[in-house]
Amino acid sequence: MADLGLAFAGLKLKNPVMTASGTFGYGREYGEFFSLKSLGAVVTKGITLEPRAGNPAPRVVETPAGMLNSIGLENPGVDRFIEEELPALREAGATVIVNVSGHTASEYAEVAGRLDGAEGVAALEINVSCPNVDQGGMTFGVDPAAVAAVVEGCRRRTRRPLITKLTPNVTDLTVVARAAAEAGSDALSLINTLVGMVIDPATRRPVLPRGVGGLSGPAVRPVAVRAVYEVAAAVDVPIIGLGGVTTAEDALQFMMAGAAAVAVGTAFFVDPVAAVRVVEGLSDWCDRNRVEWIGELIGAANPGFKGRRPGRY
Amino acid sequence: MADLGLAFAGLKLKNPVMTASGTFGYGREYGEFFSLKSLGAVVTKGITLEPRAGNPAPRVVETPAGMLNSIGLENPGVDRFIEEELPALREAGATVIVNVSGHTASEYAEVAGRLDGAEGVAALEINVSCPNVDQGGMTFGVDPAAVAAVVEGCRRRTRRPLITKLTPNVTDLTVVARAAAEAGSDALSLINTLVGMVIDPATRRPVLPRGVGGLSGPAVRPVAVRAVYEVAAAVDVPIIGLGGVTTAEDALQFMMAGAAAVAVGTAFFVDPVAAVRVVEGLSDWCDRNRVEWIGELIGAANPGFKGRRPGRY
Amino acid sequence: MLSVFRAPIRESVRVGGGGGRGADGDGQAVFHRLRLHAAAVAEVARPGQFVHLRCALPGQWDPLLRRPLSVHRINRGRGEIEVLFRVVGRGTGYLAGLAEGDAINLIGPLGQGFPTDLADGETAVLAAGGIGVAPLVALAEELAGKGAPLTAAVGAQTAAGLVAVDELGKVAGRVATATDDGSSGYHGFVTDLLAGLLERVARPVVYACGPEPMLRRVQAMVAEGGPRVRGYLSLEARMACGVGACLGCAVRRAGPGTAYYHVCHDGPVFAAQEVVLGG
Amino acid sequence: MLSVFRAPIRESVRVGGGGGRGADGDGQAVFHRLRLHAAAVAEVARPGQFVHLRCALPGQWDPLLRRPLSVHRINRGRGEIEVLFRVVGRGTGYLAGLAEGDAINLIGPLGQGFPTDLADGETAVLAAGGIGVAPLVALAEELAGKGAPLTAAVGAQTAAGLVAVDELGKVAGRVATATDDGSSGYHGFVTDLLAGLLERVARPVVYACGPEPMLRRVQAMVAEGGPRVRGYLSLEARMACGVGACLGCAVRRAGPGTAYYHVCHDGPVFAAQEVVLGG
Ligand SMILES: Cc1cc2nc3c(=O)[nH]c(=O)nc-3n(C[C@H](O)[C@H](O)[C@H](O)COP(=O)(O)OP(=O)(O)OC[C@H]3O[C@@H](n4cnc5c(N)ncnc54)[C@H](O)[C@@H]3O)c2cc1C
Ligand SMILES: Cc1cc2nc3c(=O)[nH]c(=O)nc-3n(C[C@H](O)[C@H](O)[C@H](O)COP(=O)(O)OP(=O)(O)OC[C@H]3O[C@@H](n4cnc5c(N)ncnc54)[C@H](O)[C@@H]3O)c2cc1C
Ligand SMILES: Cc1cc2nc3c(=O)[nH]c(=O)nc-3n(C[C@H](O)[C@H](O)[C@H](O)COP(=O)(O)O)c2cc1C
Ligand SMILES: Cc1cc2nc3c(=O)[nH]c(=O)nc-3n(C[C@H](O)[C@H](O)[C@H](O)COP(=O)(O)O)c2cc1C
Ligand code: FES
Ligand code: FES
Repeated sequence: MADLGLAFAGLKLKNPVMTASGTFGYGREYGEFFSLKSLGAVVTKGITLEPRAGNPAPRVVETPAGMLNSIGLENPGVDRFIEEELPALREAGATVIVNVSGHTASEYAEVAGRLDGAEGVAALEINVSCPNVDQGGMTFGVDPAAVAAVVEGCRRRTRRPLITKLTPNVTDLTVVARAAAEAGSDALSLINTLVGMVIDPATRRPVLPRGVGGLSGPAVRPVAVRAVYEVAAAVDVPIIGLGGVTTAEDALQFMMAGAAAVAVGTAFFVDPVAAVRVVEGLSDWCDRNRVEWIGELIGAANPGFKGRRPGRY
Repeated sequence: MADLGLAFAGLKLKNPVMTASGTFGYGREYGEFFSLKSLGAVVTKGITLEPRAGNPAPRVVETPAGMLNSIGLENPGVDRFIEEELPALREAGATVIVNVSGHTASEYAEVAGRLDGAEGVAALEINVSCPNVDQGGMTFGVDPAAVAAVVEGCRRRTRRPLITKLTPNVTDLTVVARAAAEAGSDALSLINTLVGMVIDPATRRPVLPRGVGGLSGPAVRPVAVRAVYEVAAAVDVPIIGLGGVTTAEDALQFMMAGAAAVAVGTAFFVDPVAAVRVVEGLSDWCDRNRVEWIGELIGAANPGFKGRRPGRY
Repeated sequence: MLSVFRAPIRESVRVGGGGGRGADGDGQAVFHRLRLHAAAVAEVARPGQFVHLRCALPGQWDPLLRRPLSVHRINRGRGEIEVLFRVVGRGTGYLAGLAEGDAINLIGPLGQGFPTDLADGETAVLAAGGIGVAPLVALAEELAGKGAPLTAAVGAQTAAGLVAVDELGKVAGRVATATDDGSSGYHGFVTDLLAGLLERVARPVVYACGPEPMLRRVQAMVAEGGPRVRGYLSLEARMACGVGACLGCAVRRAGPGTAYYHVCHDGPVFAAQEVVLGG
Repeated sequence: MLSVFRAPIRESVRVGGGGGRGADGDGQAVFHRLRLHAAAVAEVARPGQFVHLRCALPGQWDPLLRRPLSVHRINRGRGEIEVLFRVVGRGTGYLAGLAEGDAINLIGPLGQGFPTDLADGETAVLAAGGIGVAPLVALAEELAGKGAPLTAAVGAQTAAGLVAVDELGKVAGRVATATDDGSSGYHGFVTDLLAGLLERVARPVVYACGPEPMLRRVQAMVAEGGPRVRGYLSLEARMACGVGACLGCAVRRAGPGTAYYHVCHDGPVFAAQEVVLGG
């Protein structure tokens, strides 16, 4: 049996398979299909300072080999999250990464600060794909300075490892990645969703009330693999690769491009046990290919790979 | 029978369905499946000043509901194109739009100049997705100033309508679109392919020899529709929408988002008569929905639509 | 623990409706019924719950998402469930193309079913619009099994859209029918029939499933009826996960402020006054 | 004018090979043969040409691209063609799952076939590696029909990989076989057998189809044979359009400078000296 364990960025993962934020709730629902302990980590739905109701319906629409979502960050707010959701996750034995969102840099920092005191939070994932209300509503994630400000703000308020989750909707991801790394981010997650739209010819309107939504699923995988490949050749911080991971082969693409770990998102909607199958598939693949430790594969397809190699679990 | 004819940007199209550059060769191959006269226009494979051999194999790889290509602009060069390919297209009665590529602004302009003298060229489509060798290899298309320079250079050398084909791999497409329009582009085509990568775990290398390739097909359609929607609310020049058009309903999404016409690309590989089916489907849809002239639908789903409405054919 | 099931198809039949497969150009609906072996689902399924079905071959990612279909009938003894659906698009088209011996990948039963405990003196009044009849057959069978008083009305646009009336009739007695075009039964809306039933029945418990305009009307009728009338609505929403994880299937909660229920998890059945339709 | 055909399946059979559907974990290959009604294709198809098959239901976009398969046999009288393929992935898996009565969407015949005009004194020498035998059966049948002298050798990794040897034998007489593991026939490569045949035959015309390493070896042997030996190779390449429009299926031309042929349009059959393999 191959060793799938990894240690990087202050995280210890029994295997490199996580859940993608927003596709796995707070672990309760899919926790009925498999034990949360079988995954490397559980990344929660995005948490904000105040509770958010989210967007009106419809919030999801299917696209070829993908989907758009416009959930609007529905969540109970950080305080109720800590009280009502975190204990169950902790008890289920999950390694918990909390996804953090906000509309101002100080909102991010405040959420990070409150989570710093909470027990059972292994790391924070900062989602910089929200509109920056202080700067006219462009998302933080397209502006390296804004990303750096958010990361620095969080860094001052927490000792936990910080992962910055980047949006792919930029001309040059490496610039934003460098800004996040230099501002103190311990790891990067990429990619978040692409911006997309579906129009219903019958109603002559976009299907989603806000027009655009976030594109995810197998359709975006080639874009995500390329993003990981490019960023892994530009920065040395560990990368969590995601975007359309459905099988172990997909996960291997990301790891060989340079990701230290992967996350499964939309694939849960197709197969509730997709992530478990990815873990099993990785183990089988390593055995068949005489790979003793999965860490050996990181960056294997990327001659420019700059990353520090993770340690063993 | 609904009227599908349109006139815009100095072009007269009997219907709003074109071919996407590079997916239709010079019209000969699919011309064996249907008459080129049945389409609004035929857009040729990209032409450069000198002949190009293109990239080594493999050049294509399938992805979920899409594909990557890395053809490398294989083409006979503008002079042989005019001599060997253009006459047949003219004789087939096609409305011909020539896609133009280059590595320097002056190469684009030179190709445009040579085509200006050629008979049977209805318009030029300037593909600014090539690496700009004068500026370190970033594609022209991500830099508004470089796009403007290419357009202005071509504008000086030709009286034909100029269409600028934009790449979606930028933070804000509207900035580039405005630059192209202000530099004298009569219309815009969007989108070109997204940059993507597929890695083969068995070989531990990217499948395409150059690593990345261009993602096209149904998978990218939501990104393309969004791009048209945004740009149509930012500039008033007519837009040709493309990216994953497979059916009349898809074409309607683009037109309702603000496109004056659409192009069918990757869908040809699935169904050689896809474009003809789109034309027929548009006609049926208009009849069923009592739309007398298809021009009425342009921008119908886009409250911010800024475009000048095309004229009748 | 929930599981992902591979349910072999025991029977696959086209039901009523017009010609051709898929929604026809002339708007004639086509309906299809599948009987599936899924003992673990049949064991625990309750009327009003749904199953979430994959509609592509393994390894194919288009269409990507599962499709929710109500549990139409439950046969615990044989370990079978049935689904009844209108063929509208690629997903239901795929399912209608399956034959006996094929299998479907499904998860379920999901969601909250209909509350079926009636107080003394209460009468169940079932109202279905079109394919909304699907969950009401399982409900009627359960209510009848409990000996609850029961009456039902089904409406559709045309006679061809009236399906499963016989199945319903077997347990509910006479089923009143209505069509928009008068081609069968009462000429008008099923809610007109419901209005009559609500007058005749002392303490009605309304169970309704159908298109949103119909459900809005039912909601108003239940509200107008005051404390004498209870009402439950089975809702539809675009879903991704089907289990409460993605928050995709929002429906507005009634009450001050903006808050949402999730149809797959809190529903699909809601008390009529709990939700704001079309919000 | 070319057309898109809907070809009904007349016969769908698994052929030889190991257990299970799809390439098994233990590397045992599974082969499948489909007999299709496609009169217009059968009418004009030539050995060495291929058909391009859609491998998804209408309206499904994954898998997206068509799959190229050689014309394995042609029956003009019955308006039928056969394809013979190894089940390796989603496309061939889909095709192998089809049954008599289903239909396939195909275009073809595409590409340039084998030149079959032999000069006096020339002998056709067919060499197949694995599933490379597929196009050679149609070729052998045509050559035999013309009364051309003919001999053949087929190789595979193991005995289970030797397919269609009987069909070939019916027209080519004795077929020499080779396996890498010696489990059937000669213990070694089919190119070793070919070397023997090239020595015994006065003016061989080699027709080869198989994996690239084999074709490279054949290419070298043809070159070494000098003007006495002609040779034709049937190549594979990743394809999108299949008709010459996308320029996706490049193979390097022999000669100075860099230039490419397109396998779908200029090939898939090339004279051995025309192409640079693995370039
Ligand atoms: C809880 C629940 C129970 C249902 N029970 C039944 C039933 O018993 N019988 C029946 O005929 N139909 C039922 N529906 C509706 C059924 O799910 C849709 O008709 C079906 O998803 C259409 O899929 P399609 O691919 O054929 O159509 P398409 O229009 O191609 O589907 C495209 C996408 O839209 C979604 N979608 C389309 N229509 C609906 C809809 N009405 N509700 C929700 N999502 C939709 C699909 O799931 C898919 O993601 C139910 C819906 C829900 C939410
Ligand atoms: C002209 C030509 C004739 C062929 N004739 C035959 C035949 O008669 N019998 C047979 O078994 N095989 C033949 N092949 C190979 C056959 O096309 C592939 O095995 C098949 O495409 C695999 O598809 P898949 O979806 O099962 O596999 P996957 O590996 O899932 O396919 C993924 C993608 O790669 C492409 N691909 C994979 N393998 C090959 C390959 N070897 N050659 C070209 N593209 C490939 C597929 O077309 C698809 O686009 C031929 C190939 C060509 C080019
Ligand atoms: C329904 C849904 C909700 C999501 N919510 C969040 C979120 O709250 N925070 C976040 O950082 N990403 C969110 N994402 C993005 C995913 O975490 C992931 O980056 C993206 O979906 C690509 O991965 P996938 O293709 O595997 O789904 C969401 C995605 C989906 C589909
Ligand atoms: C094989 C292939 C070759 C292409 N070559 C060109 C080209 O030469 N010039 C160009 O502007 N776009 C080229 N494109 C991009 C297409 O014109 C189109 O913008 C893109 O494929 C999206 O449309 P689609 O999804 O309908 O294919 C090419 C695309 C493909 C698939
Ligand atoms: S469909 Fe995901 S929460 Fe209901
Ligand atoms: S596959 Fe398109 S040119 Fe050969």
